[in-house]
Amino acid sequence: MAEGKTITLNMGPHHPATHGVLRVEVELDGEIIVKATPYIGYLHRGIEKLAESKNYQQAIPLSDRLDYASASANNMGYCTAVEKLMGIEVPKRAQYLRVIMAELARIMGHHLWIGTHALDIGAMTVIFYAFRDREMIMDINEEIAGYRLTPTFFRIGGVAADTTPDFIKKVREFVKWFPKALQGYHTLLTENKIWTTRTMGIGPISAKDAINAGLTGPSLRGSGVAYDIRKAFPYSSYDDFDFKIPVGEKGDVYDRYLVRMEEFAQSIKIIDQAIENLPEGPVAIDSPWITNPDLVSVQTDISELARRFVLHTKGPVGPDKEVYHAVEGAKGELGFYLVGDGTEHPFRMKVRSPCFYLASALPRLLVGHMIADAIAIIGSIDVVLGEIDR
Amino acid sequence: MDIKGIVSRLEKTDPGAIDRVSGENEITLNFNDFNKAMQTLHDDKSLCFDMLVDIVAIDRIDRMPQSHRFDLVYILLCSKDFSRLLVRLAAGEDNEVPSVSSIWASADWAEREVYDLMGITFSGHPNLRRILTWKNFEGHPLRKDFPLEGKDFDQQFDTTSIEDY
Amino acid sequence: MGIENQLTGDNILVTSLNKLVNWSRSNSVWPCTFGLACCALEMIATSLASFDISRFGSEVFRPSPRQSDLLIVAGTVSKKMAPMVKRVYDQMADPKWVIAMGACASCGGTFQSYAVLQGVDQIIPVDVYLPGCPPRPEALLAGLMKIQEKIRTENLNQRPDFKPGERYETQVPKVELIR
Amino acid sequence: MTNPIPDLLKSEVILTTGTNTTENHPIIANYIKEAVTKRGAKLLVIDPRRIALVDSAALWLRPRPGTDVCWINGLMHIIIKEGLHTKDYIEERTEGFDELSAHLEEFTPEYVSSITGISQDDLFAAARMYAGASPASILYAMGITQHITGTDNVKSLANLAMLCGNVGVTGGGVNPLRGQNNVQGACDMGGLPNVFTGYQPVLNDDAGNKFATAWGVDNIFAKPGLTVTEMFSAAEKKQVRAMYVMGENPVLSDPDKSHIEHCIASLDFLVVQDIFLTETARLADVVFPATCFAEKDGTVTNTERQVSRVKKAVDPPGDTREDIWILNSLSARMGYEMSARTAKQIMEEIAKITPSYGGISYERLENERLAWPCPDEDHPGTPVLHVGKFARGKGRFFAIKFIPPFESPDSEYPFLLSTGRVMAHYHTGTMTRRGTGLNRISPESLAEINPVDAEKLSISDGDMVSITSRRGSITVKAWINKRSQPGMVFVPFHFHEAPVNLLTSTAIDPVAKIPEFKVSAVRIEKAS
Amino acid sequence: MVSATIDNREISVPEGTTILEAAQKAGIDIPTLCHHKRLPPIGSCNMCIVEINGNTKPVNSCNSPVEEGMKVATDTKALHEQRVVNLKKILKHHALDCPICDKAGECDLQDVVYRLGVTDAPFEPRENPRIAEYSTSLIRYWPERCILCQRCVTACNAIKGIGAIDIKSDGDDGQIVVVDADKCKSCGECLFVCPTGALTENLSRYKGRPWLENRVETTCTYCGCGCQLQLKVMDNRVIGVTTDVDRGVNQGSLCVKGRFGYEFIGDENRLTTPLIKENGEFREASWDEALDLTAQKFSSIKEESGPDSIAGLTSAKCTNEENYLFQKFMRAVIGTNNVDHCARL
Repeated sequence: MAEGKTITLNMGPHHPATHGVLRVEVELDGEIIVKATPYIGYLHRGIEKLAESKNYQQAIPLSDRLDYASASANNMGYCTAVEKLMGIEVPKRAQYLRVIMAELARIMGHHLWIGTHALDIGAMTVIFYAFRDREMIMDINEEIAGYRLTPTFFRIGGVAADTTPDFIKKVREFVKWFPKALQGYHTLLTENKIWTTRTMGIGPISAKDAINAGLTGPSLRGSGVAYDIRKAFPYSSYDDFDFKIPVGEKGDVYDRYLVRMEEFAQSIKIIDQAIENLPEGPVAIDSPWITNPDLVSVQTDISELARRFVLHTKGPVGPDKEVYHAVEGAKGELGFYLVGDGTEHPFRMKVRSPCFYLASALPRLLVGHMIADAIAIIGSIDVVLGEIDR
Repeated sequence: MDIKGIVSRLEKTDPGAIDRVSGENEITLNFNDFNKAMQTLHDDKSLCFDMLVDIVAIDRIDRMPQSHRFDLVYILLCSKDFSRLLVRLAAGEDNEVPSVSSIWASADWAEREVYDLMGITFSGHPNLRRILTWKNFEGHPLRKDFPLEGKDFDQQFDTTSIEDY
Repeated sequence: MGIENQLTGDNILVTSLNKLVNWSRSNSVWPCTFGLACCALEMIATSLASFDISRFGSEVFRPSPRQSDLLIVAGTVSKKMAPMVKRVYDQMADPKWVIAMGACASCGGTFQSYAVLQGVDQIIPVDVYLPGCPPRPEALLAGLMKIQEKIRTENLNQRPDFKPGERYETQVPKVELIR
Repeated sequence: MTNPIPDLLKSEVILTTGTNTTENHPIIANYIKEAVTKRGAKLLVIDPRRIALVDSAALWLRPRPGTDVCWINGLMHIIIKEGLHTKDYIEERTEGFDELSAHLEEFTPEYVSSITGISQDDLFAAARMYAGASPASILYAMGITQHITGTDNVKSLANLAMLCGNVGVTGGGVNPLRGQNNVQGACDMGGLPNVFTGYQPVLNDDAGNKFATAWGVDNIFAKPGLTVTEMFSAAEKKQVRAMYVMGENPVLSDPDKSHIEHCIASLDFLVVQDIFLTETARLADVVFPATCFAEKDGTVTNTERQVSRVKKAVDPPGDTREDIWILNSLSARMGYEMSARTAKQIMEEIAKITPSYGGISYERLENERLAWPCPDEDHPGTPVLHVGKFARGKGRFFAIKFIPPFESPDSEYPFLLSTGRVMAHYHTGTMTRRGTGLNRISPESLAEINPVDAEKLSISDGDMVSITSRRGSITVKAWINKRSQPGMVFVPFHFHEAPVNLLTSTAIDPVAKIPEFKVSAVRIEKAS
Repeated sequence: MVSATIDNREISVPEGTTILEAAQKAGIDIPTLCHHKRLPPIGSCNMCIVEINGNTKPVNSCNSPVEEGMKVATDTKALHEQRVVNLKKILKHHALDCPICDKAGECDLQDVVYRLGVTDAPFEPRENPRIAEYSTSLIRYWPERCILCQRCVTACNAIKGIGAIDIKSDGDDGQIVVVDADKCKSCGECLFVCPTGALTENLSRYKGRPWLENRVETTCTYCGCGCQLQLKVMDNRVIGVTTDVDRGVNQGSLCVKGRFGYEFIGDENRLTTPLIKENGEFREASWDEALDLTAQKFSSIKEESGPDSIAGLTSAKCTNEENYLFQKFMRAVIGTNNVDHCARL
């Protein structure tokens, strides 16, 4: 534009490429982005305020709807945080089941990422293959928890139900099938000329800047920092499995893409190890204060009925303590800061949402790039608005 | 670096900053030399807490008259040895907390969210305005005295009443 | 407005043409990609291979409201987003229909809080409500069939949008040049 | 009450007269039973009817109705004769003792037992029991006050208590059990013709000026107004032409029902403000719908002078408004803008101009209950009155002459009627006769007749009988039991199907103007 | 004062206090079922057993006093098992109707089961159900839910001194039996202290759960005792009355009017709009019209025959504030002292 005049363009909140209701106000000098200010809050539902009026068990479905692309990963975060607050230990079998569900959720999240990211940049066919595989995971969710996208399979003190034979069969099938599909994605994209030119060198961020901006998860590992909560602060018996942490160097869109593709493979390795040596035993802690009695004994036994009634009306009690516990969600460090006050309601629940900080780094990432690259960059940091706005 | 190392290091650089140490990785800082202590936590070579993971604001209205109302907890991470430190700061209802957005870039949005939902103002913040709720939203929702369903839950909603940045 | 102005009145010639118009409209309902929250993922899943919305002629998901007939409000409508929903609805050309997908869009769902609009029907007229959180893709297809059934049985001059003033008066949005 | 209710646990002897506590004040009956069974107190009941308290009483005197002054003087005569009275207490804190003892000479035990029908050794036992114990408390209620000699009865009880040094001490006192939840409060708030709030008399000028300036009005008449009974007779003589009745049902609760109805008819304008369309409201020209206790904020004062909070629980039905709003808008329409809008502000206004309510505020009431007089903010309230010295300095003895009741039984009306209350119902039944619950407990009015009289009149249990007096007649079902004395009949006044106040006379106590409900002469026949 | 150690915590309490009270004062929470703060100790449920000076034969802590130098253990493994067995014996008689029972959510039995974590009840439940022999028109007795803890019988004797009910037998067919029918005044004392849903209110059409309704603390509107009670309110309707044990002069107990006399609040023929009488008939009117008519009538009568021609009757059932405003209205606005109320009736 002559004499330095710039146009201001409003991307969103209703925009096909903003992965939801993110609005980025971009100031363009021709095609080059001079200034970018993202606006969020269009999906703010007040989940933290709602959690304060529910008891610990009732707040689990709320955590499902934070990062709805990978629901079980949030449940893992919330439930392990509450268990750390209450100081209870979950039986081994339940931990393994939780790891399987969380890793499947991570893969589901990455499927959505690869599908929409490629679609934004123009590769139409990838989303069809990605969602075909995602449907297989949805079937597994439905098989064991009864619901596809937001299974809410976790409970405080364990998981809701034991495995069904079909579940084991389907997971094994998926573990056998998925590496071939992953290879398919690689052939479609990794050496694809258009893909590499659109992604290499775009939106680079140095390790120091990434850390300073609070990035975590694949976006941080893309810049070369091997920070993964599953290794740094192991939880839910992750240290039983061996898996690698993929790390990039330059921290551009392509590196982040490679990191996530490698994470697909690593997650499959974890699931494989978990499903093979799934230990026997109960799936929920057998403390009468926390676990619901099973439905059959409730029909015949007054003490079970009385206990079930109190558990449903009051539910487990959180001690007067504060605790911060984070897990490795699909998008990064998903932390829960829980404050208990001796009653059955959480006094305060703060969700540390990784996408919130990814979106806050957008101005640093977008400036200096062309508007078309902005689409690629937004796709590469893979934000989900449910988690940003809470 | 473990908690004892951190405390001894901080005692040397700015004495009297630490009010008390509780739990296995939590320290409470005094209000007036809070900013300097955070700066050393970030810059000091051996501490180097270079990532601000999150800022948590808790409304302790029930112990209001005796002691301060808000508790601010800054969660810091050192990317060298992946060790985590919780820094607690007590803030009253009307005093301005010094902003740390000049030290960590991630504090910019985090402080805006705390201001928006809890109503704590930060001095020295580049542009402290609402981030999750809309421009003419009255009140701060996460305060304990704010009703869950909002102030005008039963009136008919009208879209023109929403003004945004 | 086009075809309706000429075809008012109820006579034999028109009724058969009426069926023709309705038939063509009902089998090519182009939805607008208006994904807000979790329901958006189920909407995408419906539009892709496994559930294949294109069997009903609706595979063309137009991003811009100008070219779409059906607005699927998929997800929680927060009060901050409500003016945008209203503006997108106003920019759609008549005849237009609305599906409130999921409990949040229909009645606020699990989020009875200060920031959520308790039901999108407070600001725009809704034709089909879909229960579920999120509704299954099959449920969305069932909703789409309901819309198609509604289009087929509609009489041309019954369209509320045909008679100005009956339907929601289109609010002309304040447009000021953003410097 | 001069002493709080829990004080009963500290008294050695409890004298209850003219109160059926188990039916009308069940919670106080709890305390009496606990005192008797657990703390070893002795209960002395003096009541014409065989009430439930008698089961746990050590001694029960059964005087003829209306002869209270006589047996009290009789007891005092014996106490002085046997020197059981507390001489130093009388010396130091009372006056007029010699004049009283001279007056008591004539109330010898023989004379008293002939008048009251109590045997002589009962009188001696009662006197020794009451005088021997310290502290001893006296409980009384409507059975003592609803006579033409009501004020004299209360003064004599005060004499008896002062004689034995039982006033101003814990566990003692002369304690009236007020019948309604805020009758104490209504009197405190100046709902009487001769006093402003906190019993500041209308006659003395500086009280008048204080209120005049407080209310921003030029002057307040220093002439006491009319009491309830005088209002109705004045209405008959057209001196009073308009009446504003708030929350009252005089048609059923005032004596001589036909007289009341006649007076109301002669009024030009009647406004009634109530929660239901009561008998009085039906005769009104304008009816305002009011709110009940569950629909408003405010305070009430109970019988032990404790002020406690009433909180709003539900919204009033339909277009009903709070009474405060009605009064505010009515006075605004008559040109006087009342500033206080909410109950809290009104209490602040009351506290400013009423010394005894000075320290009462909603903040303090949130976590404590205060008994007035409570002059300032940090005053803890005074549970026990007259401690140390009497409010007026020295306690004064009164020499009370005995006057027989207005209507004693004669050949034409041989029976003695006494009206009162039943456990399950409250006053005119506006509230308690609405639901199904309390109606199942006592569905209808029952006249209690002694088996001896029933034998004579050949009435069996459950028959309908017609009771007539000089003023009217009602038919009511008979209930034959030993609770009433021979020659006496008791009928509750809650039931409009059998309005017992058709029979009662309008004879009133000269000072307190309280009608004589407890004694009316009637005739009983089997209803045809 | 007597000093002893409970769970190695030093306590010194006045002579004669029971071990249970001493433990509660020291903040130790011993599970109880038949103990009630307002009642003398009963000791029928054996939940509050403790071990004294080490000997394993447990002693009921609710009715044994603290002696000098006593060492008490309140929560050992043996005690826990013994309590679980006692609870199972009690649960044997209890019916399976938590979902339809009024008391669910605030039932002491549920809380003790939840706390002790009882997960099965091996004893054989009873074959023939017991027929209720005690019910008043306002209180309903469910014999299948009665755990024979005798709280109701103690309350009727100790607090109210009436003694209208008693327990038939401790065996399989044990239940409450009426000793003297017309002594019972339906005061609801037994209903108030019953730990389970055996005695419930038989009156309110609307039932609520404790976490749905909110409770408003207020003073009773009937007699002069001024008892403190709580109105149970659910979506703008009063559905019941409860009390709190340590509030007000009544310490939790009420009479039949206080506990059951709340139906008039939501009665359908409550007055809802102002009425004006025109030639003998009432017609509904708006507030402005009624208030204007009254104000205009009062002013005209005041002009014609002076302020003393108007009289006012306030009421003992209104609050202090309303009484004050009424006499202020009569004295300041009308200008007469003709104010009275029914203190004399």
